[in-house]
Amino acid sequence: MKKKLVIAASLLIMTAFFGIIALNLTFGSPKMTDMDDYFLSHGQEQTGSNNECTAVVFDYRGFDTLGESTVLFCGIIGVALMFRKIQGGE
Amino acid sequence: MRMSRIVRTAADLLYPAILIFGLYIVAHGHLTPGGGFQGGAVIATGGALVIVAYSYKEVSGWLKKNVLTGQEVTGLVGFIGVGLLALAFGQVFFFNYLAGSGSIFGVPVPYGINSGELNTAGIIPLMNFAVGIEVWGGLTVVILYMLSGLEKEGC
Amino acid sequence: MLWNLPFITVVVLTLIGLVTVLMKKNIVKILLGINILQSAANLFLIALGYREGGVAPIFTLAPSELMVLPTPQALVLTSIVIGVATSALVLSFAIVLQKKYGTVDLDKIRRLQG
Amino acid sequence: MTITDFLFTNAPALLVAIPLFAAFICPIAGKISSKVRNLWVMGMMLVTAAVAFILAYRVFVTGPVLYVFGAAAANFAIPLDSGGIPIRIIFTVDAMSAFMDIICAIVGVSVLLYSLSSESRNSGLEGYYTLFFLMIAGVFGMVSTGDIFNFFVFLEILSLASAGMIAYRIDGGLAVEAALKYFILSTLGAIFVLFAIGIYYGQYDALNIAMIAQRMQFTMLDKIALVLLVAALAMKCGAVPLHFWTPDAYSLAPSSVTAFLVVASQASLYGLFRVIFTMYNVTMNCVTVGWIIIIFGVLSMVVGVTMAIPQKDVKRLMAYHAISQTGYMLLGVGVGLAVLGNTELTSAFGFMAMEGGIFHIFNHAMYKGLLFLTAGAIFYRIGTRDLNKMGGLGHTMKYTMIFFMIGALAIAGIPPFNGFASKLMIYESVYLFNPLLAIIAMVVSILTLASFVKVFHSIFMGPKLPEYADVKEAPLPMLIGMGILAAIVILFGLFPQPVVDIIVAPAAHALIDQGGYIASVLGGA
Amino acid sequence: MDLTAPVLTGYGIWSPVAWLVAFVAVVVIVYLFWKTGESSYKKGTELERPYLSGNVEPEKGDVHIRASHLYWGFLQALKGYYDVLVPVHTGVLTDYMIWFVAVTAGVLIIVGVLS
Repeated sequence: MKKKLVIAASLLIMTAFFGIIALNLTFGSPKMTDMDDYFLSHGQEQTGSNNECTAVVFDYRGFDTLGESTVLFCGIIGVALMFRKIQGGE
Repeated sequence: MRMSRIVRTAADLLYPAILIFGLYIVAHGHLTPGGGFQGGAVIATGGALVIVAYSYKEVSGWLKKNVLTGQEVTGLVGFIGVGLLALAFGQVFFFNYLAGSGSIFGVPVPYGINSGELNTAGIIPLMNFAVGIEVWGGLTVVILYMLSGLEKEGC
Repeated sequence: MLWNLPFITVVVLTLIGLVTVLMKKNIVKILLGINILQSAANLFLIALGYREGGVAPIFTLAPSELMVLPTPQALVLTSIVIGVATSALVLSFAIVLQKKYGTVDLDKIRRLQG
Repeated sequence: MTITDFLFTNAPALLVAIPLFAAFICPIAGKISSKVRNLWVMGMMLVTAAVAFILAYRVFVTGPVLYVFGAAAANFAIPLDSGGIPIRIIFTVDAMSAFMDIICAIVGVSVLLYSLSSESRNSGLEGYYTLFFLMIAGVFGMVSTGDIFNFFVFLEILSLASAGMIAYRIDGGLAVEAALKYFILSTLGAIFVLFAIGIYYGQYDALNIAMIAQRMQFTMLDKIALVLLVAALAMKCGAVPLHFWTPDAYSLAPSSVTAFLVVASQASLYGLFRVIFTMYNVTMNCVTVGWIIIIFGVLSMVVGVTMAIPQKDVKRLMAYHAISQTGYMLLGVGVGLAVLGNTELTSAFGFMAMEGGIFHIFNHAMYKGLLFLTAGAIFYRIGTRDLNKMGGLGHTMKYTMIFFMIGALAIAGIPPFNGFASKLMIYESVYLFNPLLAIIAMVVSILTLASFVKVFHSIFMGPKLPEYADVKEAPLPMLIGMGILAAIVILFGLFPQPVVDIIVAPAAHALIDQGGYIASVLGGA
Repeated sequence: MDLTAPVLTGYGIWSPVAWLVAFVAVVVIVYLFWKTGESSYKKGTELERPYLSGNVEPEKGDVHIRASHLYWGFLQALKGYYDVLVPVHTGVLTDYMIWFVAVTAGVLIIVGVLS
């Protein structure tokens, strides 16, 4: 019962603060757009890609994408370890 | 447990179509919505369809885990290799050394709205292919591993 | 109020996800709650990048030059793939635990305590 | 371009690229033969450590090093036509990052050497080494990056790799339970981090830490983002009352992994300090946040050590001590943060407290790694972690006993080992801030000593037990791995002042100096 | 660079080398005192065996004090504290997540409202 009360209180607080986030931002008109405007205006000449998303994913933030493939690799190796055949040992 | 003949035939017929569609998404990643991840995931869905239609035992005869792991590693090594190649040219890691160079994928792109030219964008299509290969192998092998885990239990 | 509807949706999704994560006891259901939370975060990022009347940031035969911001879409792509890897790992943990403990109920998976 | 120039320029990229490449090749190398795989992992680890030391040398000699991925030149942070904003992912390696790099490199080498023989009996070894390299890459990426989203990506790499490693001994199922607890909690934390990133992006349209720091206005949204980041990273570094995953994960992971998990937790601690000091610094209410960190620290110290005393599992006991020692770091740096707005107090004792806390990170990684490795050596030989079943091992495992003694004396803060130097710095500077906190810290240190006396007695003392009559000394590679760490513990204990002067003080200064960090990226703006 | 320079701790100094010299000096003095004692200990006699009021000496394995018997008094003295603290570590993941979210909410209140 006490646990439920704690859950309710903390959820209430979290929701209230997330609500503050939601009300402080306006949908449809970002406050600042200088970095993205740079991508849109220079992406084509710098990377030669028509798709600016791909330009951001693979060129401007290509290192993130390497990390992201690595995360997938991590997950797969982890799954493989889970279902390996155990031979003796500990 | 294998599914009925209708499902298996449909899977057989659909698999090449899914493969082609996925490869199309990978190849046109720099022109249209999509890219390596999305295309690779589409192809892996085709693999999942085949695995669901046939039984795990049958499928594990054609799809070897080692081969798929090798494919995944090939994709990743290709990805990081394309990036590291820039270091060999005296450039910075992940520098787009092919864009606008005139060689493969190096045709200068017309600015503004255009109808798209496949042979552009430098290393981006190469990386798209590498990631596509990796995701294709990786997601398929995950399904196979999970099925092998369930198989031992007998469900 | 209505113009902020995507952000309000984010709040609602976060609440649903947190309730699922905190109240449910089944590992798979908790994973679903986490996926809902991840979707909330992804929706939040995507909604931040929307510009009134913008089109997708792809120049191939684009209908207009006014485009939405491309960065959030790249971030969300990364975040989705991370979510896939997370789900795969948690599901395989659940399978192994089902085999070893015979249950996926968190109240019974408590051999480590104190 | 000579090879030295090449290395000097590209060291930040190679620092992450080499472990990643090694990890990608590892599954294939494991298929060929185990000898090839062992050679491959050891060679790659040594190369990585060499690159880390080269980078650290460059940073400590010439100041912060930038690496801009995909730009025309490595230090070309801001394109000319962008109007003064960084657009690419930038690695910003300042003195604090280099400090963490050194820790990770040293512990990585000794742990890998150790695991060559400690894990040799197990299956799935190519997965083990792959995940180990991914953990190393994750730590290096986290501590080097200057981009908040990149930080999140490496955080996720680290938590997935750690979860896979914790679950490595699947046969009992206990390890999987521990991994599940760790992984779900850290995923929840990662989602909070993602929300915080979204808040920064939505307000400032920037992902670079220096850019966010420059545009920081500390609105209500920034406060929320701060809290989300602090909670998530404090959970990842194991501060009480968010520490619950720590004993489970530390005690069930293979010992070599546990020694590295300590470093992984400290990478999260680094993230916490980076967020507080570099992104916010004096724009926020330093006293409130500083006291929150201090309270986390004091709770960690007290609860960690008191929970350690009744434990019967040797690694679980050490895990609680790890929590308790994390408290010292949080206390030292928290005191430094609480007086950050006041220049007079900062120069009187705040800076000293931060130096103590940061020096303690280094010392903790060394002696706690050493202790976990000795626990692993004992487990390797007798096959149990239960203290009640142990006894009399001092007769047969003499070198392990000596290494354990060095580690135990260092963690308890007995002179002349390195733990004493950093703890003394924390005690005396914290005493000037608030005497009560210093007294709590000393009492905790005494309890730590008491607890390790118990462990030492029940493992090594007493007559030779009949069931362990034919136990042998640990194999040579394990002894070498422990020896490296023990040598550093003694060396840094005997000569603390050069260490403080050369690497600790610049690191503490790099944390406090927000303007310098921003200027190094944005160019004196 | 002076390797043996003392660390300034803000309140005092700490010089390990000076400490080590003093330590060795004390050890030497103690050794000298110990040396002057009478050495009447004879090997291979009754002196080697423990005197247990004439009882038979137990097996070596039985006299080893196991870990759970150490600090029994300490744990007993702090029983109230441990009765609260140990049950908090329930081992149920849900409780841990509740702690996490609740602490986040608490810190949100402290930072967001009170400061």
